[in-house]
Amino acid sequence: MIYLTEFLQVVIGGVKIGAIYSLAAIGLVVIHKATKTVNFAHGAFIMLGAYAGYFGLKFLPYSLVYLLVPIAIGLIAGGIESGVLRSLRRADHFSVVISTVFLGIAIVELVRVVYESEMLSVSPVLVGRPWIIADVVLSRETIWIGLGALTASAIAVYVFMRLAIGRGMRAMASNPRGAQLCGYSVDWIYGIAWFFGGALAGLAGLFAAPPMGVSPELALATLVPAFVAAVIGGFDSLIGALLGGIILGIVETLSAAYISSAMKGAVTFMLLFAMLLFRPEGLFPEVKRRSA
Amino acid sequence: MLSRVLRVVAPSLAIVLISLVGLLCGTYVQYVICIALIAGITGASLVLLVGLGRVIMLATGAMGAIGAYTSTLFIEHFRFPYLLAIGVGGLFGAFGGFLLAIPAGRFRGHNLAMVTLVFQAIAVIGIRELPGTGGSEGMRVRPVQMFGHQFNADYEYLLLIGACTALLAFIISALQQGRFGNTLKAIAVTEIGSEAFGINIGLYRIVTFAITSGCLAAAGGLLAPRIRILDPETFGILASVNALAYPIVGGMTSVWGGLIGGGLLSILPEVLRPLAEYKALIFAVLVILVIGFFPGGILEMLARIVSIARRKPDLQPLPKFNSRTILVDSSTTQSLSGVSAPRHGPALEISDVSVSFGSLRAVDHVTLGVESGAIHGLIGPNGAGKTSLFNVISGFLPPDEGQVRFFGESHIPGAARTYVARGITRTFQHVAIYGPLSCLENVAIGLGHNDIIQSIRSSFVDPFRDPGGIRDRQSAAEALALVGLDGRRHTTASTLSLGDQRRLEIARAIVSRPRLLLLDEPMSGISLDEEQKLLALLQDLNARLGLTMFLIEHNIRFVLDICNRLSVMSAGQIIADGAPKDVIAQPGVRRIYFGERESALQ
Amino acid sequence: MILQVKELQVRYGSVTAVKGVTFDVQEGECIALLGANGAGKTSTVEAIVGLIPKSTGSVFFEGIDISAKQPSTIARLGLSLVPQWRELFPNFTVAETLVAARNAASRRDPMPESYIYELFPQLAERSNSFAGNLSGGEQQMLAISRALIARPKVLVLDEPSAGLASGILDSLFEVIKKIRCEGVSLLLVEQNLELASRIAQHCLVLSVGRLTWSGPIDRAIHDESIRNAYFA
Amino acid sequence: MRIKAHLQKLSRWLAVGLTLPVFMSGLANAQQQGVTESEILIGAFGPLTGPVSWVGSGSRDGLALAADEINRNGGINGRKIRLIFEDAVKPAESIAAAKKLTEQDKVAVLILGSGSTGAEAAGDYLRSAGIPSFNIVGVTPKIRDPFARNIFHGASPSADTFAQSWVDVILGQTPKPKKVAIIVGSYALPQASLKALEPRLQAAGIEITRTERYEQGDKDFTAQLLPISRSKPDLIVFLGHYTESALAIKQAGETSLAGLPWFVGAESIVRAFPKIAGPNAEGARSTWLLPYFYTQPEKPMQDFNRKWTALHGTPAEGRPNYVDVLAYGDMYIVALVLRKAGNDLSWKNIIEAWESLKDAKPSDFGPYASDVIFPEGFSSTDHQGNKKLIPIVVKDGDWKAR
Repeated sequence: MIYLTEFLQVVIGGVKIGAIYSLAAIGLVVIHKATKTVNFAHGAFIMLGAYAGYFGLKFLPYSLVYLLVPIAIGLIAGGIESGVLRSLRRADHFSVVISTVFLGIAIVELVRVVYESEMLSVSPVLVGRPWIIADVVLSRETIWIGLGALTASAIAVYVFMRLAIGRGMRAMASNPRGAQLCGYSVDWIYGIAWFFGGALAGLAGLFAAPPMGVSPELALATLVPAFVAAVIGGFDSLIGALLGGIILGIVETLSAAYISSAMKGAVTFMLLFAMLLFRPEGLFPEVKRRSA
Repeated sequence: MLSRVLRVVAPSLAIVLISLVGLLCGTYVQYVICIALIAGITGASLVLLVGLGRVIMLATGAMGAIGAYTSTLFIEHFRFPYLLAIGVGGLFGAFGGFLLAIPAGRFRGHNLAMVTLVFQAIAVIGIRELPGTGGSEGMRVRPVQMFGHQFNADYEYLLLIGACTALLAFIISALQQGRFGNTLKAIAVTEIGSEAFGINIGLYRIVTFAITSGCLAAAGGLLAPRIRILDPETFGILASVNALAYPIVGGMTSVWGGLIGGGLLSILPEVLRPLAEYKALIFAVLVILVIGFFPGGILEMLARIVSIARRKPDLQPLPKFNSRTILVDSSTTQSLSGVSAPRHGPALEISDVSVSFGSLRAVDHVTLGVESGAIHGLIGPNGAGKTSLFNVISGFLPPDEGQVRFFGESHIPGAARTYVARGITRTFQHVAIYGPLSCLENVAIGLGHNDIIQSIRSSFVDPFRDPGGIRDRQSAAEALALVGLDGRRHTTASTLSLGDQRRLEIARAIVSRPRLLLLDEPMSGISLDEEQKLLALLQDLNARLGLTMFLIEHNIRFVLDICNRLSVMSAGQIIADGAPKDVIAQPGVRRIYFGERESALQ
Repeated sequence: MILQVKELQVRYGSVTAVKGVTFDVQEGECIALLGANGAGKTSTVEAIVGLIPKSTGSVFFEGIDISAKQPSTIARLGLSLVPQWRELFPNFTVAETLVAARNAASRRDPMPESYIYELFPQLAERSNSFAGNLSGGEQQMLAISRALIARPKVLVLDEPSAGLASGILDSLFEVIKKIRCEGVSLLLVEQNLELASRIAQHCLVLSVGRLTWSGPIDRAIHDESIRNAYFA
Repeated sequence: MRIKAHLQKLSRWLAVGLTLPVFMSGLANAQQQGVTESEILIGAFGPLTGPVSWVGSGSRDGLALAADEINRNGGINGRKIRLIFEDAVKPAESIAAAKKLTEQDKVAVLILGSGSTGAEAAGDYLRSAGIPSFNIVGVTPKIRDPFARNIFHGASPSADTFAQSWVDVILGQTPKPKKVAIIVGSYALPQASLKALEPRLQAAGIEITRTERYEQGDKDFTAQLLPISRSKPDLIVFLGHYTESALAIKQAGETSLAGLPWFVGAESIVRAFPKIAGPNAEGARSTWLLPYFYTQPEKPMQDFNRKWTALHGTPAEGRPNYVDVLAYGDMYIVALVLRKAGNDLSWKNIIEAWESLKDAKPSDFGPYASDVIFPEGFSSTDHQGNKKLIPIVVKDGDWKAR
């Protein structure tokens, strides 16, 4: 049945795009897990990562770029948290969320003003002939991005579950007053959480640059799917973000292939709507305990 | 009366004034004023939903699109007159708001923002795919035809849009400054404090969504002829985000904030023409600065500069009350005590009620009776389960097992909203008054006449003829006089001292002539001398109105003075019940307060 | 003098919960802060460790002015609080809670877990279960261990007896007495006079935000006027 | 190097902003609108922000380059050109910009440097305002009909002319394709081109096997490429922006469609297209509205590149683009019209001079001008300046106009 190979090809296309959505969602979930705020400027950080990757690759080898860019974007995100958002934190949650929306727009417009060009191209890391398995084409780029998403989420899970910093962030998320009594300073933990989220956004930008091109529009193109993937995963679970992204990618590509391309956008939002209505805690809810 | 009318009509007058002044300027400036007025109305309608309702609304563009496309299509295909088409567009928008509000009832914060963004995206995709809307290439809009005359010149459009926006401004201003707006402010400050006085929070949210979306759609309809081509891009997500900035920059608490924010921010690109490339950046940075340093927006800046004198007390001729006469003269108290004449039989029966949180059993098979007309106290150390039991009684916490009956009727658990109508009201440990509202407005809400239709109707009618308003305000003033806050009718509640705030809560709780008053730690944080005054007030109310009272309290001296029945609770169970003097003497009670050794020495 | 509090005032909006409290704690001493509910005990101690903002007044710890310091810095200096309702991390296991608590030790070397499990054998059995699933008594033990593991110089306990059945209280206060002998200065906030008298020698009585009496605890227990003030 | 260019631009705009009110007062007594003894005021607008900012900045810089060159060589009949460029993309902004330039700044001629729905809305206004206007970018029919005496169209032919030229190129392919698949964006410009192209392809007896749509800004085209590969076309037409076509062609290279010939719309004829699309773009065809592609060695093109860099500094990636080139050329067309209209620069006279302009090219104005556009001709019933489109193909990784 020739349609099976086609179906598999669509699914693989969906996995490739889904892996990018997962990468974008993980950083969003990290920041939300520790600070209970959703960073609407996350898409702008991903775009910054892509631009930093484009300029970095002009002077540095891949290995250095994939190391330095996430750190640089992380520092920017941490700086924004301690500089702009810390004073806002005293205000109510409402204005913090809104300020991240306009922060994202400010970053995108700043980049559009400083670097006027239309779209920049970044050549993929793994170059070469794609593998053909039962005439289903598996390009190296798909594998590279899939691997990237897996390693990024592995790093995020390791840091969160094993490292002291991760424990501090989980403690702050679970009970801020109790965490402070254990010597974790709110400002330090929030700064680290935003640095870590920003670094993951930078990494997502690097992986998204070759397939999606480097342009200011990358910000919105990654923010909405990242949010939907995070909601599918349950917004507090890193594994959920990884799987949520893949699921979203596949569902989107299938609906575009078999229904109509306009449906792709609509399906993303229908999925989000359904998740919010029927499973707000997401498919992979973090272990929740009713505290006494 | 006059100053209330003026305050409600002022925004519309301002719009009419601007339009008239606009007639003198050049046609380009007139065009800019039209766009600014429409943006102002968009900001003003968002004040209701974003400012008062605290909803992060990202579907403003979609609502505008519904209004613009619906009105244009009705004019094209069904030959509707322009104003009627705008009205129909508004209705479609209101329906859109209604659809958006149903799921929005369950979400808060960023999830709610995402629900509105979902609506925005689906609406824009829907409009582009619908046949007859010209898709992404846009749809041409014919100039306005009214009374056989075709509008061409800018000044004609300026007058038309000026009149329509003035009307919309009046609607929004009346709602925002009237009973409806007050109720929204109350909900925003304290949801439990509103639920307890019969405010249906879910319904208010849905109606606010519908009204705001209806106005946004009408504004979209007004904009359509001025931009000649309708395309989905004009009403895209960027339009929603920019519109969200209008109430934030202008000031979220009043219709003026929306008008000023919308007007100025829509003129900004014209002023920034020389710096065109940077205008989006400047806009975003400006909003962040306002959120960071002027949370109150331009309004707060103006208020701080002009430091408007505190609101003058209202000079309405209300019948003069003297608190002494109220208590002595039976004729005036007649109207007060008519409803709650003391009847025999138990006012409150708690049978075998249990509640547990995870592994902790907070209330363990409690059975308790409160006689009608009594002042029944419940004491016990921290963590004894008093508050959990109180929340079960006041309908905020459904019990795991057991039954609560009021005056013989069985009680539907959890329906706190129905309590006011059934003559049961409460006060709160951490005073849950409506800070931004005046004392009179706080107590008026206590009356419980808070169903949605009534509050909308009185928002429009009160400033002019206000028949209902007089009776409500009269009984509210009576209640304020009863608790000794007669001179503070128009002071903002948040500026009162704690003692006065407690009095205000009591006034709010008694204005609806309840049969049973539940008091949650009325003395917490109260100074010694204030305690005596509140004690006297509560005793008076119980004696004069035959008002049964059930209270939980830590201050044992106060409990011994006021209560005629006392129960003691420890570790989820009632361990003593009866007259206060002998209950305190029981060894079991002294042990839980002073510990084992002490009773041995006794 | 390891802890000094001068003219401490705490205000929530129009409510002044603590109206100018002054006292100090000597090295190795145990002081009980007594008073009826709503007297302002919790507000006082939470203001001292910085969890809630102070309106006026200053606090000195080992001579350093910690009035403006963050609660996390104060905890790392060695002044740790066991909060009134324990404030544990529900999705942390007992073991992980203790590992997280070592973070407050900063330069001091934290206590080994074995010592904690010795103090509270019940916790040893439950070391892998989630804090949210522990009973009331076990949660209180874990909360105390969390504050203890960083070897604090002053331990503040805010109503350890609250919400616990009387059976558990005896063994709990035995452990607190043992902790006292390790040389840790204690500030015990308690509503129950008898339990407090088992550990503290000196006590302060707080009523409606003001210190109304201070002196040896035995006199406080028998003195009728103090008990009435207590009831005030 | 970029920051300096920005500060320079910033200071120049501030200067314009401040002097404007002063300048306006002096205009009141001019006998014709926008004309004084020493200056002719020309207004223009286009998108400087947002996703299509490359169109607006192309128009602005191209027009400024020509104006500067004309002014340095004595201007038009002794008068210098003063250009005011306003940022606008959406309908509301475009009408506001057009009204400001026409009614407040009182410019003599207005140039539409934008192709979006904004330009259509402004066109609607200009038709009633009557000011001589020059649409140099927009292809959509909405600007062209209903026909207006005061609106002229420059180097960009109409969507129908484009479509006809595409059909000719597609038919000219050897072997002649019989089955064609189309991938088209769901936004304004591609939809307009599709409406013009589809009937002509069917008329030419070519079977359209599949028409696949995609969303603006899409990056992944698996969903579109698959049904197309199943329909076994001889050639694929891609209507949309180069950032989308390049990615689609690159991804097609990794599927069974590799090696199949492609036909792309005008928006894909940019330097970055072959780079992003990679080897599979070799042989991709389109039609081009200018005589040369930027990278071609011919003298006018190289002179233009040199002059552009001299005035605007080292270009960002992708600049100068085709809008820069046609804006430069069309400014010379306006200069020729104004020179021909002589001293009486009333709207009526300008329009008459414009309609009598035949076979005009920049070098007619002065030898220093570079002939980088096709000659343009107008008449009282035909306001379309250029109708000529030549085939262009990707050879050895770059576009080559034949």
